[in-house]
Amino acid sequence: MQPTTPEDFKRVIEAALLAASVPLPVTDLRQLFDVDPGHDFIRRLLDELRGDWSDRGVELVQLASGWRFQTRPEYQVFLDRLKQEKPPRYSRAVLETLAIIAYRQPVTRGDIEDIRGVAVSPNVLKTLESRGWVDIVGHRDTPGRPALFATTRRFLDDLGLRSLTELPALTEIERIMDLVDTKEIEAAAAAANEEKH
Amino acid sequence: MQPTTPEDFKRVIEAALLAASVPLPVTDLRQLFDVDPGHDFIRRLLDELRGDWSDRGVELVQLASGWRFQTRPEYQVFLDRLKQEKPPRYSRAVLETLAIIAYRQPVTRGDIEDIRGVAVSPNVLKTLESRGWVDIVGHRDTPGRPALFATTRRFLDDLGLRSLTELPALTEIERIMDLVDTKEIEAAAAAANEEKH
Amino acid sequence: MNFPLELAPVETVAQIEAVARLYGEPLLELPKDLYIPPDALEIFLEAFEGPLDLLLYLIRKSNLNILDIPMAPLTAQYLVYVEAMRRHNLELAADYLLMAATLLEIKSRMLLPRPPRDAPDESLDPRAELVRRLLDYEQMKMAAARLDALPRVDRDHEWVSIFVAEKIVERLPEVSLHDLQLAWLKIMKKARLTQHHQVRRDELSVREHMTAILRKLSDGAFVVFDTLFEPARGPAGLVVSFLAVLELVKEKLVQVAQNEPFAPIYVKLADAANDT
Repeated sequence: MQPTTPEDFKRVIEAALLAASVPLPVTDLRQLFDVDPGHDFIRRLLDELRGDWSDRGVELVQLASGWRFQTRPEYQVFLDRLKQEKPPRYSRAVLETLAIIAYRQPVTRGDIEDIRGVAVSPNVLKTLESRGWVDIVGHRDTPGRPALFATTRRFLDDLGLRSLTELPALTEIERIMDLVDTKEIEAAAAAANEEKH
Repeated sequence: MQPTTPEDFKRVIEAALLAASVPLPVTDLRQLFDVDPGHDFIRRLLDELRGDWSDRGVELVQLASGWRFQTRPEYQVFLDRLKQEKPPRYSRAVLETLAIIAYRQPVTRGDIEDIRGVAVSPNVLKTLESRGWVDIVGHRDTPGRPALFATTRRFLDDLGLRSLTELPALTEIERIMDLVDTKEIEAAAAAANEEKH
Repeated sequence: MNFPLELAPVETVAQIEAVARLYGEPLLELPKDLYIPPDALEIFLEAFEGPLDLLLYLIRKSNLNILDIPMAPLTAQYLVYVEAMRRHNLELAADYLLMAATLLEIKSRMLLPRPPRDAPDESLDPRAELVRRLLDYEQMKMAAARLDALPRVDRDHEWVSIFVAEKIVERLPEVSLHDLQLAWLKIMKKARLTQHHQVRRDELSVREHMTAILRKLSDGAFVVFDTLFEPARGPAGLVVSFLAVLELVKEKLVQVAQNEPFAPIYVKLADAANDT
């Protein structure tokens, strides 16, 4: 079978994406065909495909490591009824550690402990590592050569992000302090910001 | 979200089937909904859904254990291209035998052995015959009436040749041999082979 | 930032007396809304992720200005908790004790006369480091909540990965012209080294025609000589075909027969002759 019309190509891409167990980048999708139809052509079909699926229970999304079909969050209430087990809920310790790694990466366990003000249990990091969200990207050149943690592509994929720049913006320090006198805040926030940079 | 129209129900069933990792029986699909819409209703929607997907790269099939979406066999050729496996390679004996048959045809097994200086295992010829690249075009009128091997039309097609004359000229190969030291040839051949893998 | 616990008002004097001294600090008064029923304390403290979290709670709860923390009341409140933990034999994490010491130290430094320089430098404020840490932690705490709110696979949606219907097809090796060339090169090299064989240089087109003619004769029947030639191929083609027949005759692969002069010439496979 040789695809000839754009519609033919789209069917192949759709089948590949529906069957894939990982997000597929455009470079992979180009390899589906005997003769490479080129990046722009594939990219255009992906946009069309996304449109084709716009009123379905499944959507085509672009993630950090490529394109993937996923069910729409509105449909989860139905799908949950078929589930035997609930997805894990993460403790605040896990989530805060994840946030620190995501926003401050690469960080050592010591860095995380400094920010949180408490010891980080090895289980917390193990939980994040076994989920594939965090891994060791190197070691800091200080005594003990502590491991440096960073988030993975899988973390971005699983949270529907294309890159770290799509992480939710950090709350502005100014806004945290809406309880106090504004003049003081401005001066102090400026100073605090200064200090941070 | 509360499904009201049959179309709504169909979207939910479709999403569930696309996300499922195992075939889903109708009894499972009935559980998707707050209020059980009944076996017949689901069954009718499944038939509709199967029709909706009839001209796609993916089909809805009914198996003993339930319903599932799967890629159509005709699309395997595309999906296979995404696999990272290295293609298998023929042994040196097979390639050399093929080269001899291609350049010296029609030849007997004895001819091949004379040129290669080693015995040719029957498996080597069987490999080439079953691939449809080589066949017996006659027998030499000598004691034992050995079979004469030649390359086929299929061999030319598979290698993208219109005729045997389009095979790389031997004279050219021999000239290269005259120019370069044999060691260099070996190194170059090894490098070229490396590159292909 | 909302903690579900209902905080009961201050009740008994006994409570106050019990927390009279900690780290040499007299605690004469329990700040409002800090009293926790003893059985709820454990749960309450578990809600905190550490001393910074507890401090932040205290600050926010009392509407304290985080940039100008009144150290005395905050320290007092904090110590009440730490003492409560101690009284309930809760395993008191070292982090909580360390923070208590830090708060007390800051508090005492606040009491010292200001350095002679007039300019109140931010960095000279004993509280600066604590404030920085609190703000830093609060920012990460909020970031964690936002990350948790992002739609996440398995919880808010699921991946689609349907079954791939696969016929098990044997994957055949691919051979390129380059492979053939290399194979030939090896043969040639070996032949040269052994000098056993003189590999002739034949015109491939002749060899190709030899195969074609053998195929035509493959059913063993006699074929009229003329039909082996295709005039459409031009003189060169005819010559090649003729050379192919001659080569086949020379290699005894075909038999040529002519019953009488000028009669049609017939060609058949040499081995086929034996069969008849």
